[in-house]
Amino acid sequence: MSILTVKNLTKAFGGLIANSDISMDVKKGSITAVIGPNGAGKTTFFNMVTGVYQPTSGDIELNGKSIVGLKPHAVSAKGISRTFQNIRLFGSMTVLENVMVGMHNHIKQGLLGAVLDLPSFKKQESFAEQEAYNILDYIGLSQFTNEEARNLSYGAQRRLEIGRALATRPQILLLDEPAAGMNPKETKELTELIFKMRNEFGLTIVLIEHDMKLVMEISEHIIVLDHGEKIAEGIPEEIRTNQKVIEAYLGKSGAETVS
Amino acid sequence: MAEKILDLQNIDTFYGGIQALKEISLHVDAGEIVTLIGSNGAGKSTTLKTISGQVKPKSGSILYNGTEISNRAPHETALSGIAHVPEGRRIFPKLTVKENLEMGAFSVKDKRIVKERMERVFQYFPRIKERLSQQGGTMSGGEQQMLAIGRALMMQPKILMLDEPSMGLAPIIVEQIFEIIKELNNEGITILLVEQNAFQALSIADRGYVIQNGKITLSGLGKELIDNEQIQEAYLA
Amino acid sequence: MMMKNKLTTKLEPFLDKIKANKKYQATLIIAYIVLTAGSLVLAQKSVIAFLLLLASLLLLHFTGLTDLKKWLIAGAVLVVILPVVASQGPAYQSYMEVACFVGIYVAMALGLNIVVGLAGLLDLGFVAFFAVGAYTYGIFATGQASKFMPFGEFPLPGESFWLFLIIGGIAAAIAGVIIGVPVLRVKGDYLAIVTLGFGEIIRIVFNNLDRPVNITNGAMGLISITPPKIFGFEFMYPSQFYYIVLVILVITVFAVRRLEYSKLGRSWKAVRENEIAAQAMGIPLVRTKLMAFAIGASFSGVMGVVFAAKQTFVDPTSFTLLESITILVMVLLGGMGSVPGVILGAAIMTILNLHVLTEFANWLNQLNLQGIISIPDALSPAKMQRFIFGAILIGFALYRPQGLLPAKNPVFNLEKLRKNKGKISSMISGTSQEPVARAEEAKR
Amino acid sequence: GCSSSGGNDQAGGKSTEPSADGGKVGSAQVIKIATQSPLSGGSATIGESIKLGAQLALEENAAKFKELGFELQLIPFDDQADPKKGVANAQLIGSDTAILGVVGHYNSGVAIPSSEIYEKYSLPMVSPANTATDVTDRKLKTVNRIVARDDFQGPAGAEFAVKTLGAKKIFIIQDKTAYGTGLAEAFKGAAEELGAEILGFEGITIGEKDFNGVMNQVVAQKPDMIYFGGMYTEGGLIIKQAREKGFTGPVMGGDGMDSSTLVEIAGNSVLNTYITSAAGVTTATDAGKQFAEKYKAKFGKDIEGYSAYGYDSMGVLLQGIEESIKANNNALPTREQVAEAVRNGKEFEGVVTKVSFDEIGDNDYAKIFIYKFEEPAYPAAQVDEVSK
Amino acid sequence: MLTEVLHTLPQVLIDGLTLGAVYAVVALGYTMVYGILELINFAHGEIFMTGAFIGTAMLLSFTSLGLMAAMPALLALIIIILITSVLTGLLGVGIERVAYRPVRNSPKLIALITAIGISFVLQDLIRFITELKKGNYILTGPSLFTDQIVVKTSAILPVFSDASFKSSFIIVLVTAIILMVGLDFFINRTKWGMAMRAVAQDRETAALMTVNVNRVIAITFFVGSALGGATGVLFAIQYGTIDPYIGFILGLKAFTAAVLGGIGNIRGAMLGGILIGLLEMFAAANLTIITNGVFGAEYKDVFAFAILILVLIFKPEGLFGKAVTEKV
Ligand SMILES: Nc1ncnc2c1ncn2[C@@H]1O[C@H](COP(=O)(O)OP(=O)(O)OP(=O)(O)O)[C@@H](O)[C@H]1O
Ligand SMILES: Nc1ncnc2c1ncn2[C@@H]1O[C@H](COP(=O)(O)OP(=O)(O)OP(=O)(O)O)[C@@H](O)[C@H]1O
Ligand SMILES: CC(C)C[C@H](N)C(=O)O
Ligand SMILES: [Mg+2]
Ligand SMILES: [Mg+2]
Repeated sequence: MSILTVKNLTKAFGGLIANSDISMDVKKGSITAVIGPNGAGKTTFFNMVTGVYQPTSGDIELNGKSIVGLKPHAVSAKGISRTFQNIRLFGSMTVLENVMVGMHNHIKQGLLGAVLDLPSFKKQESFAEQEAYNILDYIGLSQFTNEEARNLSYGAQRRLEIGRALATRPQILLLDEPAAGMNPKETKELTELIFKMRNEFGLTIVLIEHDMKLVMEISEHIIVLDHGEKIAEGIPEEIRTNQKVIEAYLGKSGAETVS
Repeated sequence: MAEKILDLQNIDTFYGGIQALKEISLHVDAGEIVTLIGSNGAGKSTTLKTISGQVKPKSGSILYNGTEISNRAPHETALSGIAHVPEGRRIFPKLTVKENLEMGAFSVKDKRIVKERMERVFQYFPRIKERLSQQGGTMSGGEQQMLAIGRALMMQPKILMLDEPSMGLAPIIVEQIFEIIKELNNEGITILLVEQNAFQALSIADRGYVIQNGKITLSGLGKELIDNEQIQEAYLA
Repeated sequence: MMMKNKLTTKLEPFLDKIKANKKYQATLIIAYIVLTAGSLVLAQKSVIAFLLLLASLLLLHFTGLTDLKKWLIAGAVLVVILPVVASQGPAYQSYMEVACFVGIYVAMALGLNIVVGLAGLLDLGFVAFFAVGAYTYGIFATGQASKFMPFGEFPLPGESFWLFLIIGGIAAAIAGVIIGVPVLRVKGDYLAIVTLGFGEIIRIVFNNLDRPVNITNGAMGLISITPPKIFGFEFMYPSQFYYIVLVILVITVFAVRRLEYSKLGRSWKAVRENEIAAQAMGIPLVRTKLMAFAIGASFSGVMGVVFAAKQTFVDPTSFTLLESITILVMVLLGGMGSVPGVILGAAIMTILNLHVLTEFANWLNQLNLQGIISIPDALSPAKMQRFIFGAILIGFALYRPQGLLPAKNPVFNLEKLRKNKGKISSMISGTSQEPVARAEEAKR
Repeated sequence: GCSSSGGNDQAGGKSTEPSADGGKVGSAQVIKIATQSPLSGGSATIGESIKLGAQLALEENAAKFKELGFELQLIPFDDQADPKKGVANAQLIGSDTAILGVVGHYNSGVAIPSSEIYEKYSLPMVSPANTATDVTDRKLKTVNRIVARDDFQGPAGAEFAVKTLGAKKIFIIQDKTAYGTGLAEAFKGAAEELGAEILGFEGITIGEKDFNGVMNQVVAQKPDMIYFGGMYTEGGLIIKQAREKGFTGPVMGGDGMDSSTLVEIAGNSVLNTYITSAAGVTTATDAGKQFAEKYKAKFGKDIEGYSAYGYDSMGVLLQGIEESIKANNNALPTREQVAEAVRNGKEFEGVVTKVSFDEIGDNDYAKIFIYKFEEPAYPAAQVDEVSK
Repeated sequence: MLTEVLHTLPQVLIDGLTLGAVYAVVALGYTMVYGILELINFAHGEIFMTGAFIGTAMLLSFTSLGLMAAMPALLALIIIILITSVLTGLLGVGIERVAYRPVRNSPKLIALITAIGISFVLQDLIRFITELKKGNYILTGPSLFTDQIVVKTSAILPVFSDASFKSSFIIVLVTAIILMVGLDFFINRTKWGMAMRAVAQDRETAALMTVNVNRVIAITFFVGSALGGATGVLFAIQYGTIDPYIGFILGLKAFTAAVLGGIGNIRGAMLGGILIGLLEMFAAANLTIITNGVFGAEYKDVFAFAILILVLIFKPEGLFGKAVTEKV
């Protein structure tokens, strides 16, 4: 059953067509990879799904209902969460607070309750703290709970972004180059985390990645973009040997690593 | 034997109270490719920044052709022939591609020389020539990386320091970049390469250092390190 | 050098002891309060003694006492000790006047702190909300309202003041939203200039709204504003207003602190840090920013009402751009986003501006008059206040660029969190769908 | 250092006790008089002259009070021409119980709110310069002034403009301050009553230097005369820019333009400018000349238009205090007593004006003087004098 | 109504252009510094003011030394403008060194405090010096270039009335245009200009390109402050009378102009300045007529600010600014 359906999606920036007539289905609970050369339009695609950009034309449906036109925060509330290619943490807030922000829609607090410090407010707060800590523990960052997010190393920051996204209780998690800047060992740990999240929570995961090892290992379905267009789609084995993909993206040695 | 063109001795570098480099000692011989590998936050970028003067070491010395350069301001270090291609490329987004290149040759007064050097860059990166009047920030990731290296080459450096040039790039581009690095080295430029992509880095490097938590933990010839078990386990997975 | 070393080595164990022992701290702070209070009684009119007594609150902030104890001691100082001690001499009202202004500015600065410090929206027209509050009460507590209101009897009696505290706050909040809606499209320094423009517009309009309908009485201002009254008691002197200010201030501080560590406070900070990511986490941008504008403005509006009642006079000259800038400087100087910092910043700036510099100038003037020293006229200290003030600002900024008491992040109790560690409950209990079911389905 | 609040610390605690460190005067009780005027900012020169005039009067009376057993002290305050500052100072003044009276202010906009505070403390104030109607129209017991009111000054100007100068079409500009607007309104009302047509009533922004926008309106409407309600800084520029635009008719303004700086700014354009002022020429009388000499000898400066008004205000105030001391059997009087005595002061002979306060504190003898700039030099020549 | 507006229009345009030209050049200074440091240099207005005082003081002493009679007035003016520019330029460099550089790596807004501090200090310093020399701080310079030149605009359209201007207007306008064109050339066509832009975008990386960042910033301040000082002289010539507080009011307008044009953009600042000048002048001359007396000239600033706000709401990056949509 498909959870996310994209129909003829097009995005133009002035004269530049960043996404052109893209259609795809993402199966519920699957891990899907979106790959393609730099500038192919992968991040742009994510941006449209999450409401950051409005499509020029086409439709995006979540569980059969269109989410085009929704503001990013509303998309988040519908259950789509994401990480960013260029890390966007709340740098001077603590690691725990970053995750707590992610729980925004799941904390019920009124203005008055907060100002008057009502018991219900306190309860909500301590629930949120504990929950956020549990998430940190899950992604392996609990030792940094009270650190400022900006002081974390690059890899830890990428993980924290995932944790924060998890806190919004998503149905679909979009990861934009989660392994960028990680070495093979760290990439491996990340791969495990992604699998674990999918398996334990039934999350649907869509990821953009240039690390072919990770992509081929993890994804059940791969979509290849080039110059804004979808040039191929299929299971890893198909993509690996697709001549178009090798030419545009993988290159000789890329194809070697992969196979 | 080739002489040490760059020699770091017992470098300690701090960010505020946090010590990022602990007694780092390493050297680069003229004409070598040396690579520095290590996990996130190990201190690779900090090492390069310390060399180029962006952060000042608290103690230790950096000898460049035998001269102490650890107190120099970044622009002075650059003037003396050490080019640093920073992490994340750092193209000037609102300057045109041509202006970005010209910035690389900022210290050169003679316009003819600038022109000559630019032609050389075009030989390595024909793509750049097609995009001269485009704004730097609108280039795709791979193009930006090429521009960043090209910009550094405009300085005609003796040493080229590259900080994770393959990050975020499509495999096909990564392949090209490593080719170019080899080519540059063949032309006589000494290279200090920081990479996550340990396998590829070590396979083109003459020598390599492994840095962990701000300390050098291993060093050796590139080929040796590839076969080293510890490295196999930690970085080559 | 040697001397210093010896001294510090001797002192160190002593200091460590103090640091470790809360009882020591409590005793010391109480001794300090008694000492300064005593010296204020003896040396009435001594600004230094007065300031030292106030400084006890700062010291208190640094002690390791529990919050409750801090509040209790601060309460004792502010409610009882300070007024009683100050009332022993002729400078009583002037001390209380300064104290009132400190309170007024602290509340305003705390309001602006929400906008600038927490939500990261640079506002250069903040005094406009103060003006809205002041005029709201001013217009109805003088005969002015009868000039354009077809019904009702004006001025309203002093009892209405209490209601107007709320009305003024709401009016300012509404003004905040009205200004906010169009303004929020612009960012950063553009926002600064737009808010500045709005601030100026409001001031100029107040200055000119005596024609065609006389609403604000224009440049002439509103005179003889009815003083607050309760159970027949009329508030006339600063020493009486002091308590009104104090109560409002305590509420404000408490509210701000609570808000800061609530969902809304986190949302503000998240928006400040990264708008795009904040939105992606489900935070509605416009609503969150408008809340900051409205809540920040409302503190200012409430204090505007108090200001009008206290001065018994409002006119547009009290609401200039310079005033907005001063409030902003209070926030920056104290430490953006830091409640104790902003309180300190506002207190220092107000006391400096209103009291210390004036007194210093008076003092030098007196010496000049008595021929003890001779200062050229152009250099007369009264005239050099701006210079001194400017120099002090630069000094502060260079000395503490992060602000006097920089903002701190909340520190969560790791032990407790670790002890209660469990599964991620929300993912288990699910929102729209049971994760287990989801997982099942995923495997299929 | 300034370990104590300077200035105010000579006197001991409460005024009933002997002074704590009486210094020179042994056991004499201290009576303090405050002045409030702008000692910094644009009107500092005039503010200073008010203070110095008051100081001179105080020092001349010191011996007399010493005989009564009191030491007089002057406490000058700087109101910075800012209402908020004036009010804050007024609190300070009011709370110092040794202070029995205030001489001030210069700007009505400051005097009005500050006097609300004086009233609370029953502290009498005598104003040497404030002309706005609201100063006394609030009927406060403590507020008095020795100069004329704007609803006297404005009409006096209007009458002169319409009757003597024959102006039928007048363009009015004002600076949107409490003083400027008030005066301009008063002028406007009177001029309209006298049959003149008001072509425009425009506001400008103080501090700015370019008034060509309004001037274009003026020139397009071709008035016989321009009236400006405001201060000399803007007034000078308005005159100059009007002349540059080719306006040759008379320009008229109020006491705010009564300053030598007006001539400096406007230069030759100042010719054919008229000003009404509440201040007369001090040196017109012998007493005035003597005062000017004394002043010069003491402070090394020439008098300003308001020096003598400061002097006379202090004189009236001290007369009130003296009377209330006597009425109180040589004991220190209360502020209420002083306030009452000051208000009741009749037929005081000052150097520039006689003073008798009416029931709201206005001076029965206040006059308006009209001057014309016949050459670009200050002071201008007096062309008329109007009494009530 | 329309005829009345048209009647004065030529004159309003000329007066607006004069004021606008002054705003524009001061706005250039704001925009330059902002463009490089993202710092609202609040003290720029005071540098302008200082320039006005230095210029007037020199004019006065030239006159009293008889130098004015010895050479053509225009030559004297050029000399004075040059000297003033150098002096205020150095002042700007000094301010940067003392008050901005030390806080360059601190939170961005902290520089606002030092800037305000510098403003106060400069205001009082100039006030003090003037007052010491002269007794009060309002300074009026000698009248120069006051010949009225009449433009027969009525010949173009009969509804227009003739307009006139002082010859100083031409000087103001010509200088403003020269300064703008020069600056535009400097920033966009020279190597140092390119370095400035590079420093503006990424200081650290610029340093890696052998650019001495401190020097570039100093040059920026020098040029910006020299412009401010030069404009101060022009202002003093045009309006005759100055005081230490002109910088605050004018600085506010000029900064508004810079924002209107799109801060950081040279041509935008110029256009914004002239636009604000024209708007203000137009409003002061015509608001009463247009609104039938409901709003008078006193609303001119409301009018100007309202237009600014409207523009920014529909074009949040200013007229010439490039939309900086953050790449997500
Ligand atoms: N806001 C924008 N305005 C204009 N052009 C844009 C914008 N965002 C993206 N683009 C352009 O759209 C194209 C696709 O960009 P996108 O970021 O989606 O690429 P990508 O596939 O994510 O590449 P990479 O792998 O390098 O991240 C690029 O040419 C980019 O320059
Ligand atoms: N500006 C800074 N302020 C404080 N700490 C920093 C700063 N930059 C780096 N660090 C810390 O210094 C350490 C070394 O960082 P560095 O950037 O050199 O690592 P790296 O090896 O380059 O890692 P990566 O692969 O993530 O780029 C890390 O712990 C990092 O958190
Ligand atoms: C401002 C001065 C000209 C004094 C004026 N008469 C007033 O009452 O304000
Ligand atoms: Mg991308
Ligand atoms: Mg790095």
